Amino acid sequence: MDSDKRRFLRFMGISTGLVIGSGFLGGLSSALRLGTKLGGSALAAQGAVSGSLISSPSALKAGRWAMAIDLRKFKTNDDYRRCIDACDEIHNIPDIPTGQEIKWVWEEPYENAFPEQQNHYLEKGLKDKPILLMCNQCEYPPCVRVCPTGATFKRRDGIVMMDYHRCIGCRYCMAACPYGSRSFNFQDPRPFIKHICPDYPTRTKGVVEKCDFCAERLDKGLLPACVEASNGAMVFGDLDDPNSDIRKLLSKSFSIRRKPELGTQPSIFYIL
Amino acid sequence: MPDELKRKELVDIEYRPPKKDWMDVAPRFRHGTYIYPAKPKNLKYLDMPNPREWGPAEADWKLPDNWKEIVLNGMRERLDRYRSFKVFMDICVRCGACADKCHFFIGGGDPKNMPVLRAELIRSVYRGNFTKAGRILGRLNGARELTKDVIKEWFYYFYQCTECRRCSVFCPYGIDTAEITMMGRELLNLLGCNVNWVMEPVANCYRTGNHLGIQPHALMDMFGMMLDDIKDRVGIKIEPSFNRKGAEILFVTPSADYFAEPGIYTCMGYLLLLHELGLDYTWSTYASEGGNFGLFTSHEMIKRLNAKIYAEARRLGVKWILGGECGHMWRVIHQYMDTMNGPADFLEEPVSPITGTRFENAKSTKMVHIAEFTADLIKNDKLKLDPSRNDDLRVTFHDSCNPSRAMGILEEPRYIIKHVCNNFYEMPENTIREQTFCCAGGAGLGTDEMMEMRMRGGLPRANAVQYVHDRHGVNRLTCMCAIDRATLTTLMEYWVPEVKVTGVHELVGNALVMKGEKERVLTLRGDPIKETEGDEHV
Amino acid sequence: MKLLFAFISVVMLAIIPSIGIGYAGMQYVFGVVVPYVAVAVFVAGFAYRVLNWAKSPVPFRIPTTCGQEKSLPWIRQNKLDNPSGTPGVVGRMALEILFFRSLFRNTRTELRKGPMLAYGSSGWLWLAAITFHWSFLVILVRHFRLFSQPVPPFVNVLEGLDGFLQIGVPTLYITDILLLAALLYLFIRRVAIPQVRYVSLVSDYFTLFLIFGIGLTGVLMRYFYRVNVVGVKELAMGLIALRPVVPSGIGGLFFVHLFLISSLFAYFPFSKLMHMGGVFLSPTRNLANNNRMKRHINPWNYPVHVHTYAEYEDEFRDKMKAAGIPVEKE
Amino acid sequence: MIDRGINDVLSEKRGAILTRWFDAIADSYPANASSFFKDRKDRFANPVGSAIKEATETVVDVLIDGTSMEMPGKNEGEKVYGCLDRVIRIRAVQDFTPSKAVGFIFLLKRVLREELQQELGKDGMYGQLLFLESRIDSMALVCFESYMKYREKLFELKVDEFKHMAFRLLEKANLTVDPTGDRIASGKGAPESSDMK
Amino acid sequence: MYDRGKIIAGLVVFAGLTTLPFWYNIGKARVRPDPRLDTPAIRQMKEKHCIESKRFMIEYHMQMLNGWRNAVVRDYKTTYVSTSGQYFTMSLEDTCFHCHSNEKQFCNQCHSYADVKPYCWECHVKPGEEIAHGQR
Amino acid sequence: MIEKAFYGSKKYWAWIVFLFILLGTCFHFYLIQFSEGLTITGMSRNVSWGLYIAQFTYLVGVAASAVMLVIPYYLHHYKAFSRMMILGEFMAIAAVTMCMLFIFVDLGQPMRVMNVLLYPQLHSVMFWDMTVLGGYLVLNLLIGFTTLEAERKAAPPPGWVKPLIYLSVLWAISIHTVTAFLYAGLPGRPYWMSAIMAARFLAGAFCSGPAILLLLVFLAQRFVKYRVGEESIKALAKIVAYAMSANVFFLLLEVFTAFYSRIPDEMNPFKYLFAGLDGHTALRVRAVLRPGLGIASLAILIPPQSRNNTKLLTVALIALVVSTWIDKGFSLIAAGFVPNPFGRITEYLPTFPEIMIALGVYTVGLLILTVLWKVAISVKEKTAA
Repeated sequence: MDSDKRRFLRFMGISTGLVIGSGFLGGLSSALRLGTKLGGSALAAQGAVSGSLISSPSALKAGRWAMAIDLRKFKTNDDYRRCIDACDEIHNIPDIPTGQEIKWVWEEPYENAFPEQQNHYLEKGLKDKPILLMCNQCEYPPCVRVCPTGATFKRRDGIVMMDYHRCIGCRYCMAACPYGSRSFNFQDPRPFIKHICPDYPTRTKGVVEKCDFCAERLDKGLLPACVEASNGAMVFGDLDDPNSDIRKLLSKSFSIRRKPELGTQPSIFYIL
Repeated sequence: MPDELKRKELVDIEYRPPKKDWMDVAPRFRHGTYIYPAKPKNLKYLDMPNPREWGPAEADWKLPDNWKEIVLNGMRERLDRYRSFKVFMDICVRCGACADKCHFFIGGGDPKNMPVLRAELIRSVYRGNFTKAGRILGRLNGARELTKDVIKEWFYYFYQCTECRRCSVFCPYGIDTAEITMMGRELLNLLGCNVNWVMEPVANCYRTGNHLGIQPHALMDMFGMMLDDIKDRVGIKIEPSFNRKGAEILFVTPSADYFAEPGIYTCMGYLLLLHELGLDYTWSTYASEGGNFGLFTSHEMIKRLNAKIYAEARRLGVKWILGGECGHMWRVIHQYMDTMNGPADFLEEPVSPITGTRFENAKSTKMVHIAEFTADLIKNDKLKLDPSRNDDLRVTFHDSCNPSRAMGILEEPRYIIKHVCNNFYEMPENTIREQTFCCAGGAGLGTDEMMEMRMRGGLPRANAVQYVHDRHGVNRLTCMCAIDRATLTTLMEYWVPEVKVTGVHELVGNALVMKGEKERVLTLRGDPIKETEGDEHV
Repeated sequence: MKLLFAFISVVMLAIIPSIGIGYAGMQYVFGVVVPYVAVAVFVAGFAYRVLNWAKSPVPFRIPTTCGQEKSLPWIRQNKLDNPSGTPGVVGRMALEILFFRSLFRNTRTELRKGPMLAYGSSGWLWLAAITFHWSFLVILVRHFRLFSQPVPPFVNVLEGLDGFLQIGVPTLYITDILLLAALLYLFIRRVAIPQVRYVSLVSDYFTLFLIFGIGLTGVLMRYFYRVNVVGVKELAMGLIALRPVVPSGIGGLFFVHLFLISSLFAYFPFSKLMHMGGVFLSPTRNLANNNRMKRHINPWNYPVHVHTYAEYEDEFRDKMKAAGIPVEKE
Repeated sequence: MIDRGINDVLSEKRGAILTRWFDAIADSYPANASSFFKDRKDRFANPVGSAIKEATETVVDVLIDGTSMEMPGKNEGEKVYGCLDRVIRIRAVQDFTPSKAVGFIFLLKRVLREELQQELGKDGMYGQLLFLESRIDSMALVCFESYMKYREKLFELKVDEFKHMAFRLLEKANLTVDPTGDRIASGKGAPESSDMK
Repeated sequence: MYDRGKIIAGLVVFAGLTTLPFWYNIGKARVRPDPRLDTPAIRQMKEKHCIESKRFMIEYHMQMLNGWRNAVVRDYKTTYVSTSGQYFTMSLEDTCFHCHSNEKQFCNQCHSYADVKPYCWECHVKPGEEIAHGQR
Repeated sequence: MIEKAFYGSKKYWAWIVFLFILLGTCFHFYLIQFSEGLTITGMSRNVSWGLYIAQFTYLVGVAASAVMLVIPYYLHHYKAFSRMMILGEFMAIAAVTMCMLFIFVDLGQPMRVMNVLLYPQLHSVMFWDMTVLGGYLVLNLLIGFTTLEAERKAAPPPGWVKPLIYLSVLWAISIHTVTAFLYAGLPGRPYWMSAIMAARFLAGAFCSGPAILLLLVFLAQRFVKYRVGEESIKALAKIVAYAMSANVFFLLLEVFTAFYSRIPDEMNPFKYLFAGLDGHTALRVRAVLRPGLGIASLAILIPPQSRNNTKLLTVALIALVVSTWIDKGFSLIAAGFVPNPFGRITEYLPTFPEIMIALGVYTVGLLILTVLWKVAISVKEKTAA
């Protein structure tokens, strides 16, 4: 009760102070505060009351996350499925049978994945070889540039993130993405999810989604699910760290990226 | 105090006016803004209180000793009798929508001519004496003490309101300043603070049946002159009947139509029309006044004057009554007559003997507006009209306040005008129909003592006329009101001298092609009728 | 000065419960007694005022006609602005009360060089007024969620529409913003337009400030200094079930809000706010313009002195006879 | 000779002169009804204020326009007359005393002197100011003429109105005086001739 | 009194509307929210204490969660240090639902009482819900 | 002034009632979309924009076209447009409103629409597009109503309107330019990636907008006494002819660049539209219709004799509107997504509910247009009388 009383007096102090001190200006300033509060972190305003926010000490950190996909190690169909399923399951990716489907990680034949990198005399089998595709986590992502609300944005560690709470579903990012990496929830996805994983939210209808390098796992100190499932066929690491596995791999193997001519600087490297 | 002010003003030109609350500003009685008080003889004749010689500009108004009690009792009595008064005292939110709707405010700028403040003059007293909040909080709640200065203020401003009701059209609660002004004037009447320009017509009307006090035989002379003029200009001898028992219809019109210019021409129009139709009708010398200055005095006085019409209709045994063009007369007939002096069960539901049209909208009161009557005739093609006789005229129509805002007779006159003349132009839309502007001479203000005030208040109306005059060369302002015909004439003379004023039935009379008429070369006014070819010199 | 006085009054009203609860622990008084009294005063006072109006008759039928009357069958009557029967009157009153018909007609008069008068459209007052009133109503109805269990569907629908835009947490209600904005406009207008400022009374400002205070405390409570809604609802439900309880731990701001509302309720019957009831009783609007069709009865219609024809003829008989006018008595 | 100089100064300071002049006029009103127009932001929305505003603008504009090299002559008089006539017509029926209705124009002199104080030292400026002032004087006379015309008109109207009102009675009176006279000619003479204009 | 019928009827309607809450709830059971904390995780706690004071949680949990999600998604700060210095992962699933694993008995109690319908559950999986879904 | 919309003939009210019924029907479909999501449309992962955005694009042009009246009237004092000015401005208001509504109905989360303003992203063209559209709406409302009001009061409009009008000229051009930038700056969408996109848009706008205005004026003149005047019609028709010529010319430039360079990415969309690609020919008929109608309209518009013949002119204008609509109001968007980044072809055809929702937005536009024109024409008729 004592603390209640103190709290109450503080409220009173604030509110009457607001009313007496600045009258209508107070109203105006609170309207402005409403604006900033809505715009920014609501908790920041109440920081003094409650606790503080820090990043997890166990989180994996990097200057720029990247992934190298060693196509040489993808041999059987199962090699692909493992990676794709790992992602689908933990992220509650629905299985929608129409063109309004959702895809985070998927496979396309080489000729479709690299239309500009083909000739009639390609190595046998390469033309139809399935390639794992996902969001390229571009260094200069067009989707971030066009997003009118900042719902998609680039983190400092290079991951292009989606804020599902802020997305208005205008799908401008889908038009802008040169890699077709984005999916839109044309409908409520839940009925199409075979088994809902309780640890990860599903999405609501009307928002865009895509692969985010398992940002939630990185924050817990885990590698992306597909990498984990790939048995070493996918290497994940920090491009800014010269000693990282991925830098080592890239320095000794020939790698290509999708549509490099667009200047988006993808973070997914394919080793042929 | 006023003297001190003046001196200061003369020596120190940098004098800045204090920002005073309206309650602290007293009116200054200056010539041209107030009307002379009623002469004692008129009040005596009517048995009205406190007849005396006094002057509004004087300090002592010779009020009765218990004046305060009289006013407060009068207020209480009226609050109990009129829901309108009580509700209007309570519900104004002072939103100010009415402020720039009053012609006196527009033309003069005196803030107390804003309808809201005009009502606050009396509301403040109401709050101070009849509401708890006002009694406790006093001025904080907008209440004030009833003092002699308040009475003076009332007199000043309630006789600067023409009860035109324009503000009430715009009020979100329909607060009607006319109603408040009427109450204010009733209260002033209790103290004997009334104006002669109203009380003399009232007394005259009470006695002789018309405002000027013309006696029956003189009235006949006037008609004689009119009939002579008709004979000269139309070539037809008309012999109307007076006080004739057994006629089918009694015709009542404001007395200004018999003897005032330009009303007489309208009256000639009636005479021609009714003669041409061969209507079985009669005039009355007893009920020879349609107008009713009682409306500008008190409800009781309305009734006292109005009683004559039904009494005369009953005495003469007519079937129904036809009324001429008038404004406030029609407010009385439309909104008060049946309630006050009815039921008129001795009359029959009006039916036009010419067209057989049943005037259902007058089935209780049994009195029909001549515009309704004539519009019906034209619609049924019963009149032969030659509108080209009015080709000299470029006509606009002024909706008079009462017919438009207390009755709603808007289309009939326009229908008639469009059939009797070829050049008709409307004034700007915010100045006609229910939004029409007053002539600034209604409600008993149409006297020369108020000339400046009237010219000021008439500015909005004159301006609208100026607009159509400039654009379309309008030179004739039509109206359906005796007061308009008198006061607009003056107003036009000052602001737009090129425009003359006329009644609707004057135009009808001019255009009417009659059996046995001679070739018309003169209008009813005696102006030459423009020939279709040549004669362009006019 | 009027303005300042009104402002201070409202601030005082806000401080009273602060002191009462913060220092004297009078939760029960401000949470239970005051609201009960206020509602009682409101309902009884309102009824009293209306009945008091009803005590006075409407002796004459005096509608302000704003359009063509019913006359000849071929002339089109304006049935809403000049009704001749009950349906028309109901329509006219509905337009007036729901859509502020008369205010919608508002114009602004300007005197221009010439001098020439011009009449411009003036819709802002109408817009602000209708925004304010409708927002207030919606907010009022929305509060029904605190007074009902289970909450009726129409309240849910209203909440859904009002909170359609997902702005902030908890979701912003559009009417909250509209109400405050409209009030702000009405206030600025009252101060900025000289005519309106000139006629304004303390009570005009007081009402504006009071309602603004209510809105402001409500908004503060919802978006900034949260109170325990469940506690508030328990209090509300206790009140309406006539088994009042004051749960502990409701934020103090709530009591300010409640007290301001109670003040408004209690003040209502004594103020111009009675226009809410009065507008229904305005004789220039709620009567049909059928004066000549149907006789209207004045209950206190008393006989008056009149100058009878007999008296008239007695005075002028000779002159009448000389002029050839028929007379009753020779 | 009016140099271009003073006109330039005038057009430059038109706004300031108008404001000061308006204030000077407004300040000369006591605390009666017209106090109302003084403290409003848009003071000209008030008819009285507006009439003043228009009058002042008209006069100052005429002064600025007055590039004519001659002494204020008949032409300029007519021009001012035309401009001021309509303004004075409304002032003639508003709450002005004659001195207020017309005399406001003299306040302009003081305002001009104050506004031109710095320039007065310059060559010939003083003479130009004197010249301007005499033009102001003659304008005031023109206003006065207008004002009187409309005041007379008002009195005329009072009489006319009475005549109209009792038209038939007067006619009747005429008849008794001159039973052989032509009523149309005697009674209607005046209005008819005014129609002919 | 005049126009008795209409005015009385009007007043009755007015009084009815004003006192509608009184009428509306007559005969309806008075249900008070009774949020239950009786979950396995809570039962095992020595000190039954949420991450902040109960009062703060009641009044501000929605704004706190809103702040959390902004912090997690946009600032990739995932850990909350409470006023008492304890560390929590800012996650509905990993933290809140751990204790409050009874959505119906906990969240719903107050939310339905106060008629508050947050759109959390459009994406976030209610504790226990996945089972129902999985068996479908 | 707006009260004029409440007084009208029986026909007027019948039309209004019809529009409301239609609107109600269409709104029903929107409610379905609101609850089910955009899944009811024909859009897909590969063609993620469709009819809605295409209509938005087309109508931005219609809105911007008001400038074709403003420039001659205010900048060159071409007085013949005085009776048409306000109609153009009011049509722009209706068009901009429809633009905003089309964006709104295209949103997956419409209740979050305010996020665009709450979290403004200065690098997003869409943010700028919404800003300029809102600004253009405000500008036209202000200018339109103020000038009309001034006309009603027989007074000159207030001084602050002039600068706003000049601003509106720039603004009109900017709305369509920014809308073009919406597309022209996207890597990986070769069909849109063209420097003359904005120029093409403007040319298309300046012929289709005035053409629609003229057609609507012809239609309105069948019901009201008000006449805009022969001269203004002729002048506007001439403008339409020039703009259409430029429009066709710009299109040919694109075709040349694509086919002479023989870059597959550049050619494929054209091939898809006009010939079909890999057997996908859903849009071919429409696409072929487009140049046909365009050329037909030019054939009538260019010779003054046929242009000044009202009947022929009407035919030409209708052909022109259909042609430009197929271009900007349909093909442009669909072809931008074909083929997709993996070279695959997904065809797009709007579904029935989608068409109904689009129709609903058009109905709102018609309603606004009707009301505004009613107000404008009533005022004009009064002041002219």
